[in-house]
Amino acid sequence: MSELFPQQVGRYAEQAGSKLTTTHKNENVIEVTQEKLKEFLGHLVNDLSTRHLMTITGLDLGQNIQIIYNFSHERDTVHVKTNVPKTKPVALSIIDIVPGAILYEMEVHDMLGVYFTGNPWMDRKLLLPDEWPSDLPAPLLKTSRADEIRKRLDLGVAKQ
Amino acid sequence: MLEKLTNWSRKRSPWVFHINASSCNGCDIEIVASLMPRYDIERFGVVLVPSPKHADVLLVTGVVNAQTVDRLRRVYEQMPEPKHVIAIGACATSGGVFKGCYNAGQGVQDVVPVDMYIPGCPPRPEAIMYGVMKLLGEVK
Amino acid sequence: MSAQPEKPPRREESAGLMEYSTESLVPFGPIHPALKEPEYFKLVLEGERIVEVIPRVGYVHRGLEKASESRPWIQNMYMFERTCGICSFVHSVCYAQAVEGLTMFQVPARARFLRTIILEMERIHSHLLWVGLMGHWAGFDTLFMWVWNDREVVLDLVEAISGNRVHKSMNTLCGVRKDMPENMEDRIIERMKYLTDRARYYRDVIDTEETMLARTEDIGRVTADTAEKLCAVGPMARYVGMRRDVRLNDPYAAYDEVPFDIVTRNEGDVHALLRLRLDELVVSANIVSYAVKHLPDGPIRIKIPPTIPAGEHSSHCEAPRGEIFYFAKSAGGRTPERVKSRQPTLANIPTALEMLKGQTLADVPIVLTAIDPCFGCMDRMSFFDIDSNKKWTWSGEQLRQYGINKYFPERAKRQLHGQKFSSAGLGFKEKF
Amino acid sequence: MPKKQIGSAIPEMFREMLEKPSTEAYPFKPIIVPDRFRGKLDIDPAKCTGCSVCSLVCPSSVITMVDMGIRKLADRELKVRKPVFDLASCIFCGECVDNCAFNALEMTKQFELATPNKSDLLMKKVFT
Repeated sequence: MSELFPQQVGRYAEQAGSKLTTTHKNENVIEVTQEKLKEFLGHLVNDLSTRHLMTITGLDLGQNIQIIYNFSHERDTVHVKTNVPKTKPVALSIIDIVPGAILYEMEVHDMLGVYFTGNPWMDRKLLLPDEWPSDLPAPLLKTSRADEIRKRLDLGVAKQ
Repeated sequence: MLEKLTNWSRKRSPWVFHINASSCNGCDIEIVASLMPRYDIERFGVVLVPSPKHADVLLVTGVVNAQTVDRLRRVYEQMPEPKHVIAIGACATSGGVFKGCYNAGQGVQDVVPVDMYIPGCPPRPEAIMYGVMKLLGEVK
Repeated sequence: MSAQPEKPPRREESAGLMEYSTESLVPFGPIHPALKEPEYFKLVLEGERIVEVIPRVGYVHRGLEKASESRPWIQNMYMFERTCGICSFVHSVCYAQAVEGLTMFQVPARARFLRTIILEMERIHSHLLWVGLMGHWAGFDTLFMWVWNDREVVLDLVEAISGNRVHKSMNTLCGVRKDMPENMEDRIIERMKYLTDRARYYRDVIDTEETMLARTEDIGRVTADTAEKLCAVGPMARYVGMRRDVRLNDPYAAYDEVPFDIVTRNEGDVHALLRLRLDELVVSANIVSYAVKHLPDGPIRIKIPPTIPAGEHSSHCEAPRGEIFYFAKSAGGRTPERVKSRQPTLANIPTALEMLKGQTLADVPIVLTAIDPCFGCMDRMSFFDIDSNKKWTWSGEQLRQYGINKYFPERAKRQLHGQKFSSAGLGFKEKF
Repeated sequence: MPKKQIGSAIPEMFREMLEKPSTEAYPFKPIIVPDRFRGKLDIDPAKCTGCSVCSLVCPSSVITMVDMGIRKLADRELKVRKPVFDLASCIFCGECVDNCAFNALEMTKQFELATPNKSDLLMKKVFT
């Protein structure tokens, strides 16, 4: 069963115009475009019963923001990567496929400023403080700097 | 005479209120452990109360972040006089390992005046007891 | 908290009040005196039943992931270890595994066994802590005191091996820093046997004692399908019958060399969670005893260079609360390009919200404790009554008393006669 | 399923009453900490060469190196630097002790570090 699994994932990956690469032991990485993402995830979740989404990771790649959906299935982990441009950071929400993704999408929204269309809680903050200045870049972008954020936030130091 | 009696009772039974200002839980469970049978800080009349309005001593753990800084100030303001603050752990003393994180302050003394620092990551329950006893010894 | 009355209600709250005429809104948190971290839940009540819960986490957000990008690999491990004070070692193990995957080095067998021993001791201490808290919130403080006293047994062992009770700081990249002390073997096995006996005894107590049964049975129900859809992890997945445990599904450290089986239950209520965690404690004690007896010889660490080859690798481990996940990306330098960590409580919040729906207000603390959160702000709530527009506050202690009164009216009467009722005096001194 | 009852823990309660108390006598009697306990950091100034490895490995930047003047060795001039420890932010991990090649650093068993002044936690032992 578990030997068959990467092959099955690979088949669906080819349908989505991508290719499966196994980087480390049991780590399967697929990179799909934003349009094909939901179709591929639908196959992965419903047909291959990979229903456990571990988390959603966001990465700043310079030009693009990469979103990695980390799934786990018995011994295998499946990492589905997709890119959104930094100039227009909008992605499709997957909570209709995986309802448990709702908080992870909020986290990526907080940390990298990606807007997930279809997520009802996008206007709320999950991790960042309420008084977060809206003109600051999202904290995990490479352009944002920790010491500049510290100056803007009220951490008690400024009052002294 | 009355003043003497108040001071005596204050020293004999300090009521403490614990506030977690974004700590990692390490110091917090050690505070609770010091109330447990093994250490039993209640021998000295120290009672953990659920409201700052009843408390004489405020135990603060954790780096102060932007979400908790205002809460810490308001809790401190609600405490009746005389009030004392104990900063527990490396984070509350100076920021500890989180010094330099974008949402972490550099110790509680920037927000509220601190009377006693208990360094440690986390301090042993005995170290917490020692700190509380030392504070009581200094209170006149 | 009670300083809030000066502040006018937020706009979204007041809009909500206009909308729901029969519903009341209960802000839950964020400051609590007794334990754990500040978090905030907004509960929408209809009568006494909860219909909607809106979470707000982030009171403990410090910005570790950003800070990790400017610190060396090994120093990051000490920082990530301090993410949580209860399950600290598993964070460092998971981070170390994510980084070790990028290097070509293998962790020595002895180090893997030592990691397993400390990981399981940490699970025992965390589960005992949780059982004690459940006893406290259910109004059974005797159990609280006993369990926390037994917890010192395992903390003593951890301190003797690693040098600190909470943050062990024992791990390092590709190995561990401290070897097992000499002549510890018999002591560990004897202590584990004691803990096994105690866990069995506590299990009998919670199965027969009506105080616990009344508060835990049939509370916090969730179906297996919902839990799976919401990606529940750890005990929250196992108490509805899912066999989801990283130790078994994807063995790390020395779990593939140790015989054990995970525990699952099918009832899907808070009582099942109690049984499950006490049974897991016995399993963990057996793993520790086995690993101590079969500890292989050899080195405990390999020195690795400070630079890590470029690449991406992820790792997941089973913390006491569930699966934790670390992702590390290196550009080949001395500092990481990106480290991502996901804690089990975040994964379990959607399931906890489902558990809360349909419960009464009196059960909120016990259900929220049941998920074994890394936060537990059950101690300060302010109530907003729509009809009279009056605001009042309840401390967690009063809320706890409210729960006890609801379920055990005779006892509440006894207490009122026996001792003067005051919210402050009830603290930890209350005994039945 | 066993029968429900109230007070099933009472026999155990009486048994515990007869055992010796579990409370330790701490402030009245000193406690014995394990051999490996990591307490207050201590330095032997005689052994320290000022190589500054400890300040590089410290995760919470406890250690700063200060210039202590110039020492003449044969015909070369060497800068002498010594570490100053700000124990307020020490996380007691012991990484500096492990990395010290000259065994100048040591984790003592002292844990009673509470102090009303933060400046007491600055360890300037190298100056004396």
